[in-house]
Amino acid sequence: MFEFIIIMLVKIAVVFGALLLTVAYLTWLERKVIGDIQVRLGPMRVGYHGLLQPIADGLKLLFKEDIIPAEADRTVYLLAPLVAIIPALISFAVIPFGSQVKILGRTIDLYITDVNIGILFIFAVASLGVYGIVLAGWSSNNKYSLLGAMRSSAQMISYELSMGLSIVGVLMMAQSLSLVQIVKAQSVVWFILLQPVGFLIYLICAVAETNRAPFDLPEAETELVAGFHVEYSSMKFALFFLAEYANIVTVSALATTLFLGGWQGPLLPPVAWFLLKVFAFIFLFVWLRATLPRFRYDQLMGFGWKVLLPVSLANILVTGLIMAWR
Amino acid sequence: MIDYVWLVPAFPLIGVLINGFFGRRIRRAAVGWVACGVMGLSFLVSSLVFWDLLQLPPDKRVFKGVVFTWIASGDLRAEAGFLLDPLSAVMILVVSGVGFLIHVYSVGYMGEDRDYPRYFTHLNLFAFSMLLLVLASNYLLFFVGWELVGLCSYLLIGFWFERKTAADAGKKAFVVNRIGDFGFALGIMLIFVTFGSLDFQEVFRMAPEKLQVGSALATAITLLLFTGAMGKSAQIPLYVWLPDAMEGPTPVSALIHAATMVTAGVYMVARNHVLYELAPFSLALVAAVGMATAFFTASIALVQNDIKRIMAYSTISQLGYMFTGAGVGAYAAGIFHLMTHAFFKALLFLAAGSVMHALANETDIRRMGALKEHIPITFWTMAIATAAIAGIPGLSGFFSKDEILWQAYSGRHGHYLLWLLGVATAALTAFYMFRVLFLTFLGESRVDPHLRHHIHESPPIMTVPLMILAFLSIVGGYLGVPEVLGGANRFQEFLAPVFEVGHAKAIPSPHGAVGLELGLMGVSVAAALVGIGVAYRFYIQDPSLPHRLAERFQRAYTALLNKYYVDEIYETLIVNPFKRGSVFLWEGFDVKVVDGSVNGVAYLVEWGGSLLRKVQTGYVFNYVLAILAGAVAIVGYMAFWR
Amino acid sequence: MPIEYLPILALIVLAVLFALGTLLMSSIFGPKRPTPEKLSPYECGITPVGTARERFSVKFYLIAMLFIVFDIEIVFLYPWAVVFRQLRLFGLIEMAIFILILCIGLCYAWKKGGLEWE
Amino acid sequence: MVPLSAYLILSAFLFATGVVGVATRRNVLIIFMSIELMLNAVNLAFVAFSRFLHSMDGQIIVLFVMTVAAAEVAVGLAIIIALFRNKETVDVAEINLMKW
Amino acid sequence: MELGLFIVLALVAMASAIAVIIQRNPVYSALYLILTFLSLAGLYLQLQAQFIAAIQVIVYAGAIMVLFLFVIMLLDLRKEEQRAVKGGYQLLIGLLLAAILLGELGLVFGGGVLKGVPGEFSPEKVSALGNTQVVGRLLFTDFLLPFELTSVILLVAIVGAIVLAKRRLD
Repeated sequence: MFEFIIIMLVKIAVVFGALLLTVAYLTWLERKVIGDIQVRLGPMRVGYHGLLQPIADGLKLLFKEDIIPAEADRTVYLLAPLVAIIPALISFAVIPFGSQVKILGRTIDLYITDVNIGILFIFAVASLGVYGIVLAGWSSNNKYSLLGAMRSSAQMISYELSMGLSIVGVLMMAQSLSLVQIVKAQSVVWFILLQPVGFLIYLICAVAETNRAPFDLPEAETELVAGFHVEYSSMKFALFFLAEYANIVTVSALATTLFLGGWQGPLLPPVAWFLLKVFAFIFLFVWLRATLPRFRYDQLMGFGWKVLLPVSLANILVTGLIMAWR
Repeated sequence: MIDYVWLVPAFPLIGVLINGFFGRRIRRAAVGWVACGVMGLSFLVSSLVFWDLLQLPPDKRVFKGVVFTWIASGDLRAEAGFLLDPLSAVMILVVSGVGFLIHVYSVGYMGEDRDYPRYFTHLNLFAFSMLLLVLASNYLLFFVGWELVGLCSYLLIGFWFERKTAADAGKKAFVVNRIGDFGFALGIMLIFVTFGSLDFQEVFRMAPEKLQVGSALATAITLLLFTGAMGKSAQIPLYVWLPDAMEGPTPVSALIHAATMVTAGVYMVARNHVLYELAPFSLALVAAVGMATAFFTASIALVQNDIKRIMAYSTISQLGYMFTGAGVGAYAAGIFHLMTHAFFKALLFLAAGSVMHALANETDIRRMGALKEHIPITFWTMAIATAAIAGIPGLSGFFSKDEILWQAYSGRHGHYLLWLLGVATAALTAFYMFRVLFLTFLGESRVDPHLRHHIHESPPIMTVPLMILAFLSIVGGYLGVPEVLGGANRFQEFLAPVFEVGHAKAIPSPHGAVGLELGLMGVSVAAALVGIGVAYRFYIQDPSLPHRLAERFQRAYTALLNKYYVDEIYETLIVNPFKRGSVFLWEGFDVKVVDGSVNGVAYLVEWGGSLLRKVQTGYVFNYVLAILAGAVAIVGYMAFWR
Repeated sequence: MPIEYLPILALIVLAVLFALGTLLMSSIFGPKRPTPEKLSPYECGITPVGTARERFSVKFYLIAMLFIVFDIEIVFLYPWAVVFRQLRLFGLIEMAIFILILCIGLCYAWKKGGLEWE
Repeated sequence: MVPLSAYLILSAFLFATGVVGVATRRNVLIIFMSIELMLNAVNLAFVAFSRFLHSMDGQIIVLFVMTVAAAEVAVGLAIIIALFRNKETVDVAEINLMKW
Repeated sequence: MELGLFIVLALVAMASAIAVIIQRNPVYSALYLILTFLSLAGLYLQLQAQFIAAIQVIVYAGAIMVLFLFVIMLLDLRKEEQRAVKGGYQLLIGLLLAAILLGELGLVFGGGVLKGVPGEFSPEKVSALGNTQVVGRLLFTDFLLPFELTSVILLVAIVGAIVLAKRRLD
């Protein structure tokens, strides 16, 4: 029991640290990649090629004044960033990032935990993320943040549906909700090949769920100043920012797990494969932001409800038909 | 495939839902496609199920599938379950197959009707109800199907409810059926009280132990059930609704008379043969009522002039045959006749519909004649059906009818009087059916002059079902060619496992001499031929003869023409006393006693209400408190007194 | 509680501590110099007009309502998906009926303009 | 091992709390939330019974309760919105439409 | 350990449940209700109903309460905050009845009135088969009809909600 707890704590610490590091450097990576795409250099001053930029940003935010608007509901105003960041950080608990390794004669599973409702856990946690936005928008007592929050949350719940539906095909094939089992079910062929439509829907929803371009409408600077977190400053703002990037990492890891065969791959060690796939997916995110123009809000909601939802339902039925007929 | 037998009723139900909810939104063609499509699918599934059943050894051909437990309350346990055995397999095949053809025909026949979606919704519902009925695995579900069938007949007979006659006919059908259903429901209750179960298989398993042969209880149960059958299958004395049922669209009549509704009673008796075997008196009554109905209504049919009415009486008469078959213990023969009858009666009605279609809804055969040249397909198909029902050797009716007649003579419960009446009925049948054929298609044209030039054959969507049914009317009988004619009687053999259960204790059927069977067969064929000959003499050779005959036997003729005044007798004996009694009750009892007390109570209530009104504040939380107090009381009871 | 949920609990505790710690640090290190202008709602530099707690379009309600309904559908779909291989065609028909009935609702909402944003 | 009665008593407590909420609050929305609380209390009892009586029926019933709750919330809140449009209030003391 | 966790979760559930009904601001009530739901989800996990625990969060916390918050924000509710509790006898009777109810329920549950015969799904068997799998299997066989009827209820909810909410919108 004691040993179990020690191993558990070590794993949690490693994963947590890695996640924070990834998130921090994601901001750097994004600026660099977009810079490259736009034929600029991006951050160059702090450290070699701006490598210390995230740390500098963090420190700067830490020493900024923390403004709470006069009419704001202080408790909820404080609570909102917490509610945003905590779900973003804990969904990694069930994602497997490798098979097993032997360290000091012990076999250690490379995941924090494997629960038999893994995917449901992630969705449950993700469904709480919307509160951060709603509460932030409401408590700020600002028209723009309230409107941004409503829009943002409406968008999130709309695309959450299609996201949940898009992976039903995967579950039908894997016959399990455990992410480890789902990865193992892909030892022969990745589900992206068996579920191309599901993957496409997942991809679109993942972008929309994380409020990224071309679905970054709720925080469209040009239209709504900065969306639900317009009144936030200092570390509270940083937490929203962190949450958004942590979510990107989570959906990428989930995509890897569900569609890209997880840690599995030839030659390289499993963890390397896992990271490779995740970063490829993240790169796709950045690339999309640099390339695509923004949706209009009515297009965005219409697309979610009138295209993605019916298509993902049809995908489920077609998958079922094929599986039942075989 | 057998596991999917629930799809058989499910498909028509889907049709009901689609056409019921969206029928007015989608195009008419789509409505027809949906309705026919679901019936076609249902028939397809039935065929596949039937085929699968055939692959199994005869003693393994019983399946019970429980879809879900419907009611589980105390001892009462009713499951929405399906019982598939050779009997129900034959029935679903007939219902869905003939039903499908009638649906297709309806697309053409009802093409112009305003209420096209409603029509097909109800038609699908009818098929669904009947399929539910024949597949039910227990009495309760059976009763649901039974009642639904009654409801559908009401809806469809009164389809053109703007016409008073149609609306009245619908009501009549419903009310007469209700009388039978009342007995039927009592029978079911008695079964539950006796056996503590409503499941067919369980009841039949327990029946020989719990019921003595010939005991009053067995007789009571079976007679009550038979009351239902009398209503649904239009037997004496509850047959009066069926002739009026022709007020509905003609395909509906075809559906009622051939595939659904009226056959339910025969099916019910066959299904419950285990119980009937325990009640010889009931069996004898079934046979007697059946044969009496057969003869009685055939005689009415002799002189009627409305083509559909003749068909209706003919149906009642043929149903009488089926009941006779069941009553003498030859259930398979009854079901066999049910099937062949479904083919040729559907054909007859559809052909009659085609004639009406050609003549702008004329139904009086006195204003027809010489239509053969104009509508040849209708003529030939109808001729085949007429020959089949008349019992011309080689056609389906011959085999099934003679099987019944033979069993009526020699069967376990047979009697020569039954046979004699049966043969006489056969002669009458041949006569009146050929009378219709001759008067309609041959001889001189008596058609209204300005109708004459637009007599036209119906479109293929109507004639193709006719031709298919004609084909079936010819070959349908070869499923059950009796041994004496060199056949193997496959039909009876197929149904045998179902009916052997009840026969186990009974005496084996005395298979009389081959010569005797052939002889009786010859007699019935001769009777049919005489009937045809007389019809030929009357209506082709010497058309004035019937009139002279009618003059001579004025009273008999008018009695027959007025259907023995049965409706009038009912009117005087039952309806009018009821009316008078009701009027008395209304004026004497109701106004003074009931209204007086009701008004008194009303005053009391009003006075009390004005007090109690103050309690009703309209505020939710006051109500909540009341609910809460109730909850406290109930939980308190649980806590302290139990 | 099954043992495999212990790490999740631990991770939740860690995440809460991290988030609280971050806020605490910023409140320690950050300066505090409030002015009325600074504390007023940000509206692109223009003086705020009216209250922010205004009512917004009922469309948001409709979207959330539809979300609930289809969320329930997902809840039913997941257990269905994991046992689909045992249910086969039968299960497919059941679920197809279920989905179709809900799609009627979606179509109704669509027809009534519940999915339109002007 | 936590005994069944502990869960049931917790369930009873939550239920009673919901009852108090429904009976004493004026805000329709909070009354509605209290009803949700009562439903959840019942759900807890169902799941507890399911666990201790070794039957899955309880859990499946909970699934249906949640579904019905979702439908109820959808319609109930729509009624509240409609009511608010008419009367500009969510105070049950000002809503007595159920009076004839 | 297990008992400790139960006590913590139960206390959180009870405290937040009380907070739900005494908070003046409906937003706070909603937030406390979410907390109740989350602690109930934890209790479901303890009862080895993992699937129910997950959908408790997804449906109740993630969907139903979002709708509640949307509606609270849709209606401007500051006016109500001043007089949150009904006065006088209503409060008294309500509390009294609830207390009696609680006492009675305690008697019923504590007194062992409720006895049942253990069914076939022992926790070991369920965890061997997988909680979700067992739920799925039962749901789509034994509970088929309720499941299908569920869709009708949801359909009615959609139609009803749209009719009610959109009446004077357009």
